[in-house]
Amino acid sequence: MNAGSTLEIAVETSGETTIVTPKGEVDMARSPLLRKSIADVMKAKPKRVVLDLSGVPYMDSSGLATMVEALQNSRKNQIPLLLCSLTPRVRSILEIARLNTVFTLCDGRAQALNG
Amino acid sequence: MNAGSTLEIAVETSGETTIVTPKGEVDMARSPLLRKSIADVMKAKPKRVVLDLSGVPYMDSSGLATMVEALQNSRKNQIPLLLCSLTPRVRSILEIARLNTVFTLCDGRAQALNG
Amino acid sequence: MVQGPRARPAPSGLTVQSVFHEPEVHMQILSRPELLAPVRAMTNAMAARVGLNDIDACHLALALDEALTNIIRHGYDSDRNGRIWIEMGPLALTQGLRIEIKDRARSVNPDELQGRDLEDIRPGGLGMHLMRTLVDRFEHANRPDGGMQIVLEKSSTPASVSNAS
Amino acid sequence: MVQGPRARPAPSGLTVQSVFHEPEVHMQILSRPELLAPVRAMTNAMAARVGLNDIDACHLALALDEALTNIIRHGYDSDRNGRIWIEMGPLALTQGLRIEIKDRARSVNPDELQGRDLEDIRPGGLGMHLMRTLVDRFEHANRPDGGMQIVLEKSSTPASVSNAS
Ligand SMILES: Nc1ncnc2c1ncn2[C@@H]1O[C@H](COP(=O)(O)OP(=O)(O)O)[C@@H](O)[C@H]1O
Ligand SMILES: Nc1ncnc2c1ncn2[C@@H]1O[C@H](COP(=O)(O)OP(=O)(O)O)[C@@H](O)[C@H]1O
Repeated sequence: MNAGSTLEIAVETSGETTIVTPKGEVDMARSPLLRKSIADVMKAKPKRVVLDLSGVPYMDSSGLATMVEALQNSRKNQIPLLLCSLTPRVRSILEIARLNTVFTLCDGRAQALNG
Repeated sequence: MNAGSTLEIAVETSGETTIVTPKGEVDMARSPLLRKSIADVMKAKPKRVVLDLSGVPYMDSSGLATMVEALQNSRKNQIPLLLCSLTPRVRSILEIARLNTVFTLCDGRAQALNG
Repeated sequence: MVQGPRARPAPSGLTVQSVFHEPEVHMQILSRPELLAPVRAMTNAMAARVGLNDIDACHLALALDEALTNIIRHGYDSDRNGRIWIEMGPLALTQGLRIEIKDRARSVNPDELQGRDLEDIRPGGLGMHLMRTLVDRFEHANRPDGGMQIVLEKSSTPASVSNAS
Repeated sequence: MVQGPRARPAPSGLTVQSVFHEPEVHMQILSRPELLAPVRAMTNAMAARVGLNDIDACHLALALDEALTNIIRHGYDSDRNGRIWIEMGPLALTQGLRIEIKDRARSVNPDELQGRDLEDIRPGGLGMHLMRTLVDRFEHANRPDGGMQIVLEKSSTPASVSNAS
């Protein structure tokens, strides 16, 4: 565990898809790390980006803003962005922010990779 | 979840053994519940009692005291008491209190039931 | 010897203590993003203590987080040594938690606090909308002595309702 | 209208603020066992924030728990409206956390605070032993103005040591 931050982000590739898997709560102190990870991934122009949220038990508006920014980036660069494996808490937060219909949500990672 | 208390205790029987499985952190506010559960179980004079601690991520000295009391009760009534499936945190607390050699510890539930 | 930040008494509030709630915890934290996680952990456990379910607890903790984030960013302009006072305690008439937040940052015209239109999909401006939506009672006021005061209250929703989605 | 318990300024301590630590969080809680879990959750998150591993964080939270339990039971005789002040902040010279606890309960002769001999296997008397063993620095004193003051400090142990057992 690195001092002060308990968000860890794994990046892997599966075929032409890049999968970003943050692990930890995403708040104002941690969202810059997620923002940078996604921006770096987009820069490499993969065919598709999947954000696996199974390890994210909590997200605040700075986390939501990070994902909205990623979506705008993905549209501009025509790289589809999919979110998968949302925990019930994060799903409920997305719904309250009315962003659940803005993003492409998949139940599991397999569905996101085939979708 | 019942208001104010987040310790839940399951009691089951397997053959002539009674298994007590608390789930939650055991502190001063919650140990009386555990104490009562174990005392009730002992009163029924089972052949053996197993305390499955897999769902206990934390225990303070009132929890330790509850288990020491249970051990004394078990010796008096000649009902063997076994602890199984300790989490690393609770194991470390038992070691610091030097109670790890006082109790009979088993790795898993299967071992406790056969031991 | 350098003097570290000392605790100062909380500014007096606009509301008086009442029979309807009882503060059990008073905190003073510095305006640092790294302290959001510890406060959130405390809030979740306080919410569980009064009987809120996991999702309700998370929503209340999120509302508090948004309030603190705004105070840190907009109120104190990311100065790491601003003081924020937080008070928590059970409501007396329902299973619920009340949180009061005070700062000594620059106060702002409540009209500026609208947040953005939700149809306008862009980062930012979500915080105010979330705060208003996540709790049962949301109050936001400037104190006569300077600084702001925010009240958040959330009561337990029946399991059948909160588990519906 | 009934007046609820109000926050009072923390009693002044025996030590002055120093360059070696910086309090980031000041709390006042009521002497209630149900508040141990919220304080523990906060302590664990503060410990993670300064870089303590999971086991070290748990041990520091346990030491604080034992101190609070003793104050609630012995200091305030289980009165639910006693006040306890807790201050937390990072140590400046190592990755670690310092916690200071104060009460206004009856103070006690330090010789009474020995706890029991570990060879004597019986419930009770473990708290003092745990507190002393779990942290790197443990101080316990009566304040001249009445009440007690406890200091707990724990620094990060290298992964190789703390994962050994
Ligand atoms: N505590 C505060 N102090 C000063 N201004 C604030 C405060 N909270 C909110 N504001 C103002 O209200 C606006 C909307 O806030 P919010 O909905 O949280 O979105 P965001 O913070 O992302 O801009 C902010 O941009 C800011 O101008
Ligand atoms: N804060 C306190 N105020 C008064 N007496 C205390 C306090 N803390 C400890 N003591 C005394 O020290 C004794 C040993 O404490 P401890 O080791 O925690 O065991 P226990 O609380 O189980 O008796 C207590 O029984 C009590 O007499």
